[in-house]
Amino acid sequence: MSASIEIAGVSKVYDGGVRAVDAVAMDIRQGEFFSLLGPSGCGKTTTLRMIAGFETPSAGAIRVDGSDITHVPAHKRDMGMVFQNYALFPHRTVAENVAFGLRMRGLDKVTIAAKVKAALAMVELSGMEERRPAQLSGGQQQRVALARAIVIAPRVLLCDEPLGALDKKLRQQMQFELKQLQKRLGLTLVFVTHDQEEALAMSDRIAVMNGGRVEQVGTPTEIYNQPTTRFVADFIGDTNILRGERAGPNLDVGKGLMLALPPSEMQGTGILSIALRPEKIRLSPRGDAPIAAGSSAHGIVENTNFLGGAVLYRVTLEGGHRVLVQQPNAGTSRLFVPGDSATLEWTPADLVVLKD
Amino acid sequence: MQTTASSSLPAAQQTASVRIPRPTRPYGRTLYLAANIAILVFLLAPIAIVVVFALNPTPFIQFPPVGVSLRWFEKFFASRDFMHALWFSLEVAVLTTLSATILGASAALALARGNLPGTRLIVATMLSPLMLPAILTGLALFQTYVLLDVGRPTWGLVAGHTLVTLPYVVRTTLAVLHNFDTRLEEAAQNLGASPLRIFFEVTLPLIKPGVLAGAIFAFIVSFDQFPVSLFLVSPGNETLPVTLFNYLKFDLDGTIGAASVVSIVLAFVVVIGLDRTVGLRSYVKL
Amino acid sequence: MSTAASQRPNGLALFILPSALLFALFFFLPIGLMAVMSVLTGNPVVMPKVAFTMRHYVRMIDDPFYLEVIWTTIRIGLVTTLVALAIGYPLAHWMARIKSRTGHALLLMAVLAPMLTGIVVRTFAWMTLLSDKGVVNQTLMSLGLISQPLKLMYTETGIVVGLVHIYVPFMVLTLTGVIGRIDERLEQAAENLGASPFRAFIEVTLPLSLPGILAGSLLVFALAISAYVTPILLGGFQIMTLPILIYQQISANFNVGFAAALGIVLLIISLILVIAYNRALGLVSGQRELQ
Amino acid sequence: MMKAMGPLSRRRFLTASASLGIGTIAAPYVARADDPTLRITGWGGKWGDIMKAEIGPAFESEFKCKLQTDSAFPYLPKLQASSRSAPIYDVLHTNSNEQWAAAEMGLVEPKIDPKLVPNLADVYPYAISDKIVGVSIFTSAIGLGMRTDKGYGGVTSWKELWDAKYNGVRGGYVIPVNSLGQAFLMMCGTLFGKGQTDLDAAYAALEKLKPIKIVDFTGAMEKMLLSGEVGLCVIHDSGIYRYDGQNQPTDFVSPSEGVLSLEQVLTITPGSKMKELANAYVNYMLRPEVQKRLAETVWYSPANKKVKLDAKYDAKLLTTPEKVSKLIQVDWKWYNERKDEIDQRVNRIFRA
Repeated sequence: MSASIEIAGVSKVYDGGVRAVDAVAMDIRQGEFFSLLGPSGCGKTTTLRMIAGFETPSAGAIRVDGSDITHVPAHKRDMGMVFQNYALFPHRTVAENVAFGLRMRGLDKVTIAAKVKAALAMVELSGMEERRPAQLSGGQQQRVALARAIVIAPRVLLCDEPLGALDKKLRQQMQFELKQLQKRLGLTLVFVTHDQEEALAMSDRIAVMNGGRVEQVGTPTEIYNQPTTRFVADFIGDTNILRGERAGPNLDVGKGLMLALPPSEMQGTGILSIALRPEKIRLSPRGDAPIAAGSSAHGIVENTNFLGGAVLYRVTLEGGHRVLVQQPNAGTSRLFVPGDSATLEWTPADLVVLKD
Repeated sequence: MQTTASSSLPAAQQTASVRIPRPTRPYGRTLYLAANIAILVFLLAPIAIVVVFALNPTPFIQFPPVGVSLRWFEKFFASRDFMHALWFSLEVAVLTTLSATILGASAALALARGNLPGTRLIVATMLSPLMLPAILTGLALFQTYVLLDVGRPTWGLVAGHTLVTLPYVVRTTLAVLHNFDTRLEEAAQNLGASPLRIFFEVTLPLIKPGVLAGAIFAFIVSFDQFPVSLFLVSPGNETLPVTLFNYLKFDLDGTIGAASVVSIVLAFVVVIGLDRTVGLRSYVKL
Repeated sequence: MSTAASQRPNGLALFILPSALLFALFFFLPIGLMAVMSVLTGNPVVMPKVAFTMRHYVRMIDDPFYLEVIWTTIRIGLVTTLVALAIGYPLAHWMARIKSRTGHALLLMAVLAPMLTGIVVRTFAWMTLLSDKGVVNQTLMSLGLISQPLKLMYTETGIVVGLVHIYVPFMVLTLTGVIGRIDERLEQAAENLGASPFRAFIEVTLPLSLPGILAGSLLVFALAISAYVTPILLGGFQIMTLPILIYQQISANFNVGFAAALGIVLLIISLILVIAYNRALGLVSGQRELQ
Repeated sequence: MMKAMGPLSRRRFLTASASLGIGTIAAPYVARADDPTLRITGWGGKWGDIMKAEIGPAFESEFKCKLQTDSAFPYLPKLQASSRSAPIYDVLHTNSNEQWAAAEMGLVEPKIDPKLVPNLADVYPYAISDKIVGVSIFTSAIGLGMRTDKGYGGVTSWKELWDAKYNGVRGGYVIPVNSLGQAFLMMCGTLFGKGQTDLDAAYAALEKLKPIKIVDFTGAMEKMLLSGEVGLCVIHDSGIYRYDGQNQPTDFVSPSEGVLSLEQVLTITPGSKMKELANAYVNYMLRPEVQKRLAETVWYSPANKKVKLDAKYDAKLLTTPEKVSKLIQVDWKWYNERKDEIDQRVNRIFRA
C-alpha cells in the first residue's frame, strides 16, 4: 500500500560545514507523483537519499504514514528506488536483478518467479530474463531498474533522474509509461530531476529547490503560472523578468518603460520584480495606431528562433530593454524577420509579481 | 606505439580541410604487432629452452639438442622426493593462496572503506615485504621461530609465504575497489539487503576479479617461492624449488627441466581451473 | 556524494586486523629482531653476552666498495625497471585492447608462463641462451654476424635480461589493468581532433596510464633490487649487488649482523622510494591511493 | 543464506574439496613417535639417494632410531640461529672450512672422542689432523678438469691454467662462497709465492687468471665442462669421475704440485641430546662397508684405511698412503680469520 511522506524541517550538514539541505519541509501525499526539481547541487538528490536512508539528516525528521523513519536503516524502509544510471548488478541476469529484492524478503522461489515474470511483462521485457545488463540498451536497462524497484511493491518509489541517460524520443515514451504505471499502481513516487519540462509533464506536484532550500511547492500550473520567486520564474521555462520601482499603479522599469501592474498588486511602494512569459505577449507589425500605455510597446526584432510549433523572437524595445516573445506558428501570418519593427501587447493581469 | 612515422608530422600542421589518407597507418600497425611478437618471443624463448632441456637425452643443456627422450620425466615422476616436494609445494601454495586472499582482500576492504587514518602508510608497509631480500626475511622468520621455540612447522612456512604474497592481493583488490560503483551497494540496501548480504551478494562478486587475480599471483609466487622457503622448510618437508635447488648442486640434468615443465602445466591447470570454477573472465589485473 | 567525509574509522576498518596481526608477528617482530642484530656483536636470541656496536654500519661507510655495491643494486634496479616498462607497455596495450577473448587468454598465458617456470630453472635457461656456447652466440656466429662470442653472461646486461624476463609479467599485468580502464573513445576523440594514432597514444593514453606506469615500475624496481637468485646465476658473483652480499654474508661468512645491517639499508632505500612514489603519484594523477 | 546461489556454491564446494584433497595427500610423513630421532645434515644428489635408500635405513634399524636429514642449504646459518642448548642438528656434515667456522663459533665440538668412535683408529692421518675439526669421512681431490677433445692434452701443472690459450674457456669458483675456490686461492700462494698464506702472491695470480668463468657450486662447473663452455677448470675428481662410463670427453688432471683436499667432515654439536647416537652415527659412517658403498657411488676417496674398493675405483681414488700423501690440506682456521678481508679483495678482483 502506498504511503505518504512528511519531511519535517530536514537539514543535512556535511563535515566542513557544507549545508547541502537546509530546513526542507514538505508533505508528499499518498499516491502522488511528486518531483524535486532544481539545478545540480540544489540538494534534491541529497533529500531523496535521506528519504531512502542512505544519508542521515543532521536535523529534522522524516515520517512515513506518520511514523518516524529518520533512523531506520535503508534496507528496512521498504522503498523502491531507480538510480541514476540504474545501478543494475552487472554480475546478475535481468531476472536475478529483478528477483533480488524479493529474495531479500525471503519469498519462496515459485512466488519470486511469478512476480519477476509479471514485473518483466509489465515493463515489456519478457524474454530478456537471462540477459546481463551489459547486453541491454539504455531503455531496456531503465525498464529493468524500474521493474526491480516496483516488484517489491514498495510503499514509495524513489527515482533519481531515472530518464537522464535516454534520448529524447525514448525519454518521452518512458515519461508517459512511468506516469501510467504510477497511476495504475497508485504509487507514491518521488522523482528527482533537473529537467523542468519533464517535471511539468509528469508531476502532480513539484518542489523547486535551490541552494538547499525549497523555493516553491505547487502543481505544475501553479509553478509555471504563478512562480513566487525570481528563481522559480527564471528556472521554469523562458521568461522576461523586469525589475523596477512602483509608481502608483505602475512599475517604472527604467529606460522610459512603465508597466501597468495587475489589479491585485496596485497598492504599495518600493522596488519589485515581475515576470512575464514570452507567450503572453502578442506581437504584431508596427502600425500607426498609438499604443496603450503600460500594456504595450514598440520594438525591433533582433533575431528569431524557429521552434516548429512556435517561434521565439528576441525584441529590443525602444528604450533598450530586451524581451523574449513567443508566437504560435499558426501558419497563417507571415513570420517576422530580424529588423522588422513590431508592436508588443500584453495583459497586465499576466504579470506575476515575484518575491526576491 | 602505432605509426611512429606519422608522429613527426604533428596533426596541427596538416591542413584541416583535406584529410590525406594515411599510408603510415598499416605500417604502424605492423610495427606494433612486430614489436609485440618480438616481446613474446623474448618471454617464451627461455621456456622453450626448458622444454628442450627436459626432452634432451644428455644430462646437460646442449644446443642444438641431440634427440628426444622422456627419461628425465620418468626420473622426476619416479622420484619419491620430487613427488613429495611437488605435493608439498602444492599444499603450501593452496594454503598460502587461501590465507593471503582472505587476509589481503579483508585488508584492502578495510583500507578502501574503513576510513582508516594513515592509509598510505599502511599500504606502503604492506608492500614492504617485497622490498627486502627474501633470504633475509626467511632467516628473520627462522630466527623468530627459534625465539618462539615452535620449530619449523608447515604453518610457519605458510605464514612466510603469506607475508610475501599478501601485497599482491592487497594491490589487485584495492584496484578494483577504487573503481567500484558504491551505488550498487545502495541499490541492494534499498531492495532490503542487510549489510552482510550486501557484502556476499554484491560487493564480493564484484570485487572478485581483483581478488581472484591476487589469488592467482599468490599461488604462483608461493609455488615458485625459493628464498623464503630456504630456511623455513624442515627435513622431509621441502618445497619443490628448494628440492630443485639442492638437486641442482649435485645433478644438473634434465630432471629439473622436466620438473619445471610439470610445474608450468600444473600451474596452468590451477589457473584454468580457477577460471572455470570461479570465473576469471578476462580481467587479470595487478 | 561524499559520505566519506566523516573521518572516523567504521566497522570495516576492523578487517585490517588479521593482516595487522600477521605483519606484527611475521614481519615486524622478525625484522625488528634483524634490526637489533644489526647493532649487536652477536645473536641475542642464542648468545648470552652481546654488546651494542655500530661496526656493521661503520664497515659499510668506511669502505667505498659497499657504496659501489649499493649503487650497482640501484642501477640494475633502474635499468631493469625501464626495460621492463619499455617492453611491457606494448604488450599490456595489446592485451588491454585485443578484442578476441581467445587472443586475450593466449596472451595472458604467454605473460604468465615466465612466472610459472621456476626461478632457478628459468635462470638456467637464460644461461643456456646467453653463455659463450649458448643459443644466441651460436646463432649469431653461424649467421656470420659475429666472430667472437658476445659476452652476455656475467655482465650487468645478463642480469638485467634475466630480471626483466622474470618481472615483466608484473609490469604487464599492472599496466593492462590501468590501460583497460581508459576509455577507448578518448583515443578516438583525439584522432578525431586530428592526432595520428601514435600522437593520440602519446597525448591521451600515455598520460592516463601514468598511475599504472608508476605502480608497475615501483613493483618491478622493488623486486629487482631485492632479487638474488638471478644476479647470482647470471652475474656469477662478478656483479655484486646488495642481496648477493647479504646472501654471502649469511651463507658463507655467517655474519648475520652485517647481513642484517645491509638488509636494513636496502629496506630504507626502498621505503624512501615508495614514499617518493606516493608523492609522485599524488602529483601526476590526483589519485588518492596506491594501486 | 546461500540457498539461491545454485551452481556457484557447488563449484565452490568442488574447489574447496579439491584443495582439501591435496592437503590430505601431502600430509607430512609421521615419524614413529617412540624412536629417538637423530638430526643430521646431508648432501643431495647421488649421496642423498643412497643414504635415503640404503645406508640411512640400515642405520635406523640397527640403532632403533629415526634419521632426520636436512638436505636444504645452507646448514650453518640455521645452526647458528638455533639455541646452543637445543641445536637443530646433532651431527653436522659440511666441508672443512665451514666446520672450522662452526667450531670457532662454538656450534660444534672440535674433536671426536676416539673412545666413543672406535673406527677413528682406522682413518688416514689427514682425516683427523690438526687441519680438521671433527673427522673427515671422505675426501675428494681438487685438481684440474679438462676437455679431452680440444687438443689441450699434456696438462701436468696447476700453472697451465694461466696459459693464454685457455682464455675464454678457463673455469674457477666464486671464492667467497665456494670451498674449492678458497682452497684454490691458497694453492695460488703456494704456486706463485712463499706458501699457502702468501695472499699477495695469490691475489696477483688471480688477477692474471682473468678472463675466467666463475661459478658458485661444483655442479655448475661439471655442466660447463660437459657442454664445452669451459676447457680447463678447477674441479674435484668426483665431479669428473661420476660421469664414468658415459664416454664424456672430459678428464681429471692431478697436477704435479699436488691436489687440494676437499673433505667431507662430520662433527657433533655440544648441545645435542643424542650424543651417544651421534657418535654411533659417525662410527657407522666410517665402517668399511659403508665407506665402500658411498665411495663407489659418489666417487669420494674413503677415509678409512681398511676399505678395499673395486679395481675401477681403486685406480682413480686416493686409497693408499702414497696417494693420500699428495693431498694438500688448507689451514681453514687461518683462512677464516681473514675471510672478510680476502672476500673483499677477491670481490674486487673478479668484479666485471
